[in-house]
Amino acid sequence: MLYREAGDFKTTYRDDGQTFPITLDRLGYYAILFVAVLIVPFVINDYWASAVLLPFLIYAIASIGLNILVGYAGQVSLGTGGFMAVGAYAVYKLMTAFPEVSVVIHILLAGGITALVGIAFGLPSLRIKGFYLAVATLAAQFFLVWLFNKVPWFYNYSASGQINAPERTVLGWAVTGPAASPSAKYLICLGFVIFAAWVARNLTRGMIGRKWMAIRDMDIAAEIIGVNPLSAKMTAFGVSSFFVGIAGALLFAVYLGAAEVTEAFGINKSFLVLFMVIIGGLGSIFGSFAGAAFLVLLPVLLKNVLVGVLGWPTDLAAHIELMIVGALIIFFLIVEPHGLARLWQLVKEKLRLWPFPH
Amino acid sequence: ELIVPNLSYRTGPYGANGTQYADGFNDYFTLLNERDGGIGGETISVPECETAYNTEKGVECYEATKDGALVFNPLSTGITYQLIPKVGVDKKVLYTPGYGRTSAKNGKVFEWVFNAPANYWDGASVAIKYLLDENGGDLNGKKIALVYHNSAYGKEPIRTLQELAKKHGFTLTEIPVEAPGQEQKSQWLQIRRDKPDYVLMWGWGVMNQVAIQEAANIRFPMENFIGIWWAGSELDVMPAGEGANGYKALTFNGVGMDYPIYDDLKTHVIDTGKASQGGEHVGSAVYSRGMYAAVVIAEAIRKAQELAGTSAITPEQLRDGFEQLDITPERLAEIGLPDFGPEIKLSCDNHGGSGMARIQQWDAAEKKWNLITEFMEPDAEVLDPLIAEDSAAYAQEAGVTERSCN
Amino acid sequence: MDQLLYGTEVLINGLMTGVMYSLVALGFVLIYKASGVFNYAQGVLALFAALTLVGIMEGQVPFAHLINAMFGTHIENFGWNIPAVFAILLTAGVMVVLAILIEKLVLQHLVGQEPIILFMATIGLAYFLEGLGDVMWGADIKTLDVGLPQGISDVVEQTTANWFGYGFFIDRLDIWATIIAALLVAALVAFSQYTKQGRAMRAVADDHQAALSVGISLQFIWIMVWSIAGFVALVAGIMWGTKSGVQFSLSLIALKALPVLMLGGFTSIPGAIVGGLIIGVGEKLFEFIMSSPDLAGSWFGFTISATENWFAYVLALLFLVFRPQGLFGERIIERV
Amino acid sequence: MLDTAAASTSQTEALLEVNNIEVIYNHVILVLKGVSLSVPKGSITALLGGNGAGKTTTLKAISNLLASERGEVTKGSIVYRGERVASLNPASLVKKGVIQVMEGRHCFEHLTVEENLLTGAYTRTDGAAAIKADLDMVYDYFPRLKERRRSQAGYTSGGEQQMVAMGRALMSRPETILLDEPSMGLAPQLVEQIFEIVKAVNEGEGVTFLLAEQNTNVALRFAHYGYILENGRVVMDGTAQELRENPDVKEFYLGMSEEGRKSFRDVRSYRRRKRWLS
Amino acid sequence: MLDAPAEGYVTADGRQIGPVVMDLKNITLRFGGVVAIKDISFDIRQGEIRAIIGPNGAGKSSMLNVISGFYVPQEGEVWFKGYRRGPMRPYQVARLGIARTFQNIALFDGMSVLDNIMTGRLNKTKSGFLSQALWWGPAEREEIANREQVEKIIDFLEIQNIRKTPVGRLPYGLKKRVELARALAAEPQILLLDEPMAGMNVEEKEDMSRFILDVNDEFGTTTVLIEHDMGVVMDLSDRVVVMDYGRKIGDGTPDEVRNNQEVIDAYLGVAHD
Ligand SMILES: Nc1ncnc2c1ncn2[C@@H]1O[C@H](COP(=O)(O)OP(=O)(O)OP(=O)(O)O)[C@@H](O)[C@H]1O
Ligand SMILES: Nc1ncnc2c1ncn2[C@@H]1O[C@H](COP(=O)(O)OP(=O)(O)OP(=O)(O)O)[C@@H](O)[C@H]1O
Ligand SMILES: [Mg+2]
Ligand SMILES: [Mg+2]
Repeated sequence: MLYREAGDFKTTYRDDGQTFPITLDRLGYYAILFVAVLIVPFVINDYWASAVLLPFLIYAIASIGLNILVGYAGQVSLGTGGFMAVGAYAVYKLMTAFPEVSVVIHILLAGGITALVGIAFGLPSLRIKGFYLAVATLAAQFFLVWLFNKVPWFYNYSASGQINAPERTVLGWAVTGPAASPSAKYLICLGFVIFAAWVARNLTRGMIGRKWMAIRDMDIAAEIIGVNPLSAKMTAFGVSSFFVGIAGALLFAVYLGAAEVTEAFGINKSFLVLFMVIIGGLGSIFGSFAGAAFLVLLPVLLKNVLVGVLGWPTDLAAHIELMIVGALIIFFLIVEPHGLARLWQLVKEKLRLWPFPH
Repeated sequence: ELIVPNLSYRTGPYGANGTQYADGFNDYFTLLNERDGGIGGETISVPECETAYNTEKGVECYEATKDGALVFNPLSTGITYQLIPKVGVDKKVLYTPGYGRTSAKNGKVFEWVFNAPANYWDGASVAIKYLLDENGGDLNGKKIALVYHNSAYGKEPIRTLQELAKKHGFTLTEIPVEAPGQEQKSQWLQIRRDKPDYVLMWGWGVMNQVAIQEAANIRFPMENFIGIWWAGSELDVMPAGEGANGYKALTFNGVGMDYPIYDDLKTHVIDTGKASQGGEHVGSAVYSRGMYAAVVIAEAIRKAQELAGTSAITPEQLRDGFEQLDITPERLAEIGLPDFGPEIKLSCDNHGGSGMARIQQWDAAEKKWNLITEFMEPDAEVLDPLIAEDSAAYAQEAGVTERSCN
Repeated sequence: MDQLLYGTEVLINGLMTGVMYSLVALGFVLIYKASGVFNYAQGVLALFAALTLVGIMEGQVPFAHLINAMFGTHIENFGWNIPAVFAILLTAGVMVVLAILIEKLVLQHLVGQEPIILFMATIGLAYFLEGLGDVMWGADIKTLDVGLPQGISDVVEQTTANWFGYGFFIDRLDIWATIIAALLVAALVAFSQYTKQGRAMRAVADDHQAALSVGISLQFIWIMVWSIAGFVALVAGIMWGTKSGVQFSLSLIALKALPVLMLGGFTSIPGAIVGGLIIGVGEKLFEFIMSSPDLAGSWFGFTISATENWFAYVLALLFLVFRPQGLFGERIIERV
Repeated sequence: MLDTAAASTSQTEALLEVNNIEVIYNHVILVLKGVSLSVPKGSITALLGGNGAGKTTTLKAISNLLASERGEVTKGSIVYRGERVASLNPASLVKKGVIQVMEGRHCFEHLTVEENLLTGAYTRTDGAAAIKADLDMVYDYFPRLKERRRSQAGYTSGGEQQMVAMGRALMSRPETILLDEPSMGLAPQLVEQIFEIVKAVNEGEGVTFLLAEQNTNVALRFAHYGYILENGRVVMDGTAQELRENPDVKEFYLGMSEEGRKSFRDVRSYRRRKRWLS
Repeated sequence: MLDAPAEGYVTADGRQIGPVVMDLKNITLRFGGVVAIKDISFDIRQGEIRAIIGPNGAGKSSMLNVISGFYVPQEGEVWFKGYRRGPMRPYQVARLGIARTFQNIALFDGMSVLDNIMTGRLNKTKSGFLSQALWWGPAEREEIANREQVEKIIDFLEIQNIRKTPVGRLPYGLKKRVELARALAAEPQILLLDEPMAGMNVEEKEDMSRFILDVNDEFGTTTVLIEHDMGVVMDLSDRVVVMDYGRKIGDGTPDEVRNNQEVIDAYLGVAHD
């Protein structure tokens, strides 16, 4: 019995309701937090930061956001790219308009603005359901991208329509702009990730989360037992877009440094984040992390193996990489449709029984 | 060993073009390594990294290949914008021939970026110059339509063309096409109604093929249809078949196989099986452009070695090499590419060269491009203030102080 | 007056474009109807079919690039040219094989899963097929010519010029597309409404388990529909490939088909056509009006352009607000 | 007890034989822990037991529908007419004459009532006339369905759906019907009627029935033989007669005590003498 | 007994039945051509157990849906506690204190039993969005208070051992019990039960009956019950409405209904003991 739950009794409901009720889990969680905050920043380099860690952290936030909407509230959205763009452009406008205000506040405000936009585009969800809604959210995706491309005010009338993140500091450390060190960028993203995960966890374990899940599982029954579908869906769209907006803001300001809306926030982004959520596990915050890690790491890993180790020509490698990614997605869906999170849970269940088969 | 990463894209919507370009780029360095043992005794290593024309993968590729690298050529305006601030900090050269940020021509602001021999504004100006020549120097009252990819890339020439329209008295209609651009019926119906005298096109990928097909469909006179160099490959015209005959495009490099260098390429690279992708695309328009980019980089390296007195140069030294680069027609002939490109003479404040370009025209029967003009100069009078203005804006936004070039 | 004529021309062309969208949308509808699977891979299927068709017609060696890279050989071409008709038949055969493989390797293992999981699986499939298409046939842009006419129809132009003093533009390819689409739709409607297989297909879409329990072989139904959808994709691939060359971007036409679907209803074959027509006309007219200085310019004082990508979706969205199941979709059953 | 049961049924030919099967869901949840039963040809066999005993699971194991619920038979075998079921897919099992009426109705919501019934005839090859005749037969059994034949099944009432499910199974002219809780949600006289139909079909056409039922009362009146499942195990079996008379069965499943049926209102404490805190 | 005094009365076994809380007047409900309910009126008294019976498709569930606001009748009025209820969304009806269970179980499959039951306490939760997001004092306190209530119900219905199981995995009968628990968690004034005992064996039905009676006794909860098991209906209910294809064909005490010839013909088949 490697992993045990038995004997881990709770004597209060507060204990029972905590995030990691099992001691072993809790210890693991603290260990990861310790490494992430106190060790990684000192060993991080440019490559690890930009190729792996920053995208992982930023996409984790976006996945948490989308997971709230899709995984918890059951509203499938393909507008993530567009909402990330809102976050990015909002933070850009704020950063350039109010240079003296802290960028952290800008990012939070950008999230807030995105939340409002998300709510506006979420309104049709009251009538439209399932895939119809999914396709309808593409309207948001395409419209927003077009808007940011079209209206010069959004990109401060720059000749090419690109936006560039100016340098901003937090506690004297540059976190945006080319001079920002990898560890500063990493730490600010990490901060937002922890914040996002914590808030998401709080919301999903409480009554709001239950309303969302009720709407997801059976919206009519939910309404009959007293869930107001309007407020449940709109809070889901709002919270989800808030996180997605923060992710968009970080992606632009901290990670990329410059962006063009059609390229950086196209429909592929929407699919990518949705993939993370589904591969990771719908309705699981851990799953959001797992999904983000999987889809950020997998291509990098494949590329390094196929090109670096096997020495294949890059184009062949790239095409085969597509095939492998596609095949792996299918494979994972077949093995465990409920995602990596469920797989992890099953492993734990197996471990609990170990060495007995059931 | 000198490292010149090749941030290429061989997949995705623009993969077909990216492949040809990357092949040309690789093959030229392979030729130098095989034939001359590299440059100045240093072999050139060209690690390739697939960006899929995607900015994030571009950044990853940049970071992955950064160590020891001298110069980057990402062939994507989006990735270029990403890298411009980064190369300043990392001190790497960014070479973006015929794409990227136009105002990077101003070396005082963009210390590490070079975009010789020509940029989009040059292209726009040369196209108008050509039309002026065709019309006896007068475009007054003419209607010119610009069909463009609705992105940073496509929007680049608008400012210039507007200025030129003021100057020469033609009217400019802007017709954006949303990427990817498979469906352009509205745009071409509009052209059919408006009957512009000329159509200019800033397109990329499938947009080009469809535009050329639609132009043929409405029987727009192909000789009045001029594309930027990225809308001037065989790939763009072939699907329209006969209909594309007479279509014109700008180019800043020679086309076709009538250059001595191809003999060397054949003996040293293609026949030895070392060609990138088996040499399928040798001689195509985009291949030639990739090769040309490699030629310029190689020349800059040569120059830098000369200046630094060492063969193992650093990126700083390469920058100096670029800034003193002078590719004369004689030198081009020596390389085996006579009249292949314009003369390139760069300096500390001019990172963009002369901006000359020429026109090529498609012959559908022969399935080849013919060069129909000599290199033409852009209109510096119009362009210089624009460049000054845009680079100043960037300098202010990014907090860069202009360096002095004396 | 001129604006009216132009508007009419735009409208007619919008209808034609709509038909082209419908060709892609049809494939979606079939698969959705039969399995409740929202098949994102339909666009890639069209690309794959077109690539295969060109490859077969031109006698390309499949996987040549891979083989060459692995064995250092230089094979490219079998050196034969196959007439279009045979090539189309052969390609249809390939699509059947593909359908069988998809069923065996993917769908079979996902019986009874939630729709979104199946949807994701088809996106995985799209990636896979995209890579496979590239590896098999190369990433070049290929010219496809199966003998369909292209370009302005002189007959129409002259007749209308005689009538209205303004010759309308209609692409002959579009006329063909319309004819083919009409035939396809008639055949498919008859199939799904009036045959036993068609009924079984709809049953499967409702409830996998129950379908199994009455002895409907999911395997058979799925192979059947995916084959038909593959064939529809081939038709769409031919049409679009003739227009723009066969290349990666062909797979993106799926995005143009989605609003069509949404508007027509995911489950309705006639809906795919009507939806296509509405979307085609709507987006073209909107673009025409909004980008014309004489219309929007004089009405609102500004013009906007390049609206087609989003307008189709917004239009469909508006329709959905009033009919959440699309114009012809099956009513969404809401009961407790 | 098991042995004697086997002995008593072995006189008639066993059509369906379930030998000691074990079923696991999701690779971890062990639900059936060795269930064996045998269904003689032409009989009505009842599977009784409380909630969660594993009746549905047993039926699904037989009709091979577990796979789509992430369940699998990990031990034991199921043999139908001498052939192992595991090697057949559900569709060919239907062709062989085994059809299941699933718990919870599972109608095709978007199909009309009539189309639902016709899907039942999917595997039949004996021509449209025969199918039409059977359709009329089903409408005879359930006149209510005839009235609602053009409505989408999703909009019919719970009981109507149950009739559709039953009718659909009859439409396939099966040799064996696995019935999962046929009486659930049906009005009393309809329950009676459904069982009458079961009996009629059984006697008239020799169709074998294996039915899972909570309504022990009715089930034991019509069945020939019964198995009682608890917790994934067969705890008792015997002829319907024997079971009806068994005092435990009487008490726990038929709700009878020595004094006869008790009023539900008079059940003052819980059967299993559980206490609740409040 | 139908003309019982307005202010209520005491039953034989000593329970207090109050005045009319809900009065349904001339309800008619149509779906296209199908008339599910045809001009039906009846009332529900405080604290009583009111059964609705009738053949399949008679319109019983539809009636419940009308009461809980999911179907809006074309004609007729619903009076609740002396006020005429205006057009209301179902969640607003729920806030009035009407909770229900469903014929085709409508549990939230993706959630655990505990969470399902906790959703019942939805309308008893007051803490705001921010406080929940940050898990501030009130949110946590309220959560714990809700949990205590829910645990009582869990104990009461004896489902302690499945507390954390996802409901999707539960067998049918337990699901029904969880649904009841969810409805109870709302501390409703009126509890609507749609075939709570379908798919149960006698023993389980006895348990269920016990729960229903205890809830009624303990909290005085008014209960509307649809059930096909006549034994249960006759034993538990105070008054019974009989529907037949949209019409009301009987209304009265179990004994009255049992001996009503029309009811026997339409529904019971044989006279039940
Ligand atoms: N898909 C599933 N995944 C996990 N466990 C399951 C699944 N389906 C059923 N079970 C479990 O298997 C056990 C037996 O369930 P089953 O449905 O066979 O019981 P049953 O006898 O039919 O009960 P009922 O009379 O309530 O229908 C139950 O404990 C249930 O929790
Ligand atoms: N949303 C709806 N649309 C169309 N018809 C409906 C709808 N809801 C119910 N009906 C019809 O109304 C009638 C009454 O249905 P209801 O569900 O109320 O019956 P019931 O009395 O509950 O029957 P059962 O005992 O079988 O559950 C049925 O014929 C049903 O088909
Ligand atoms: Mg069961
Ligand atoms: Mg009912």
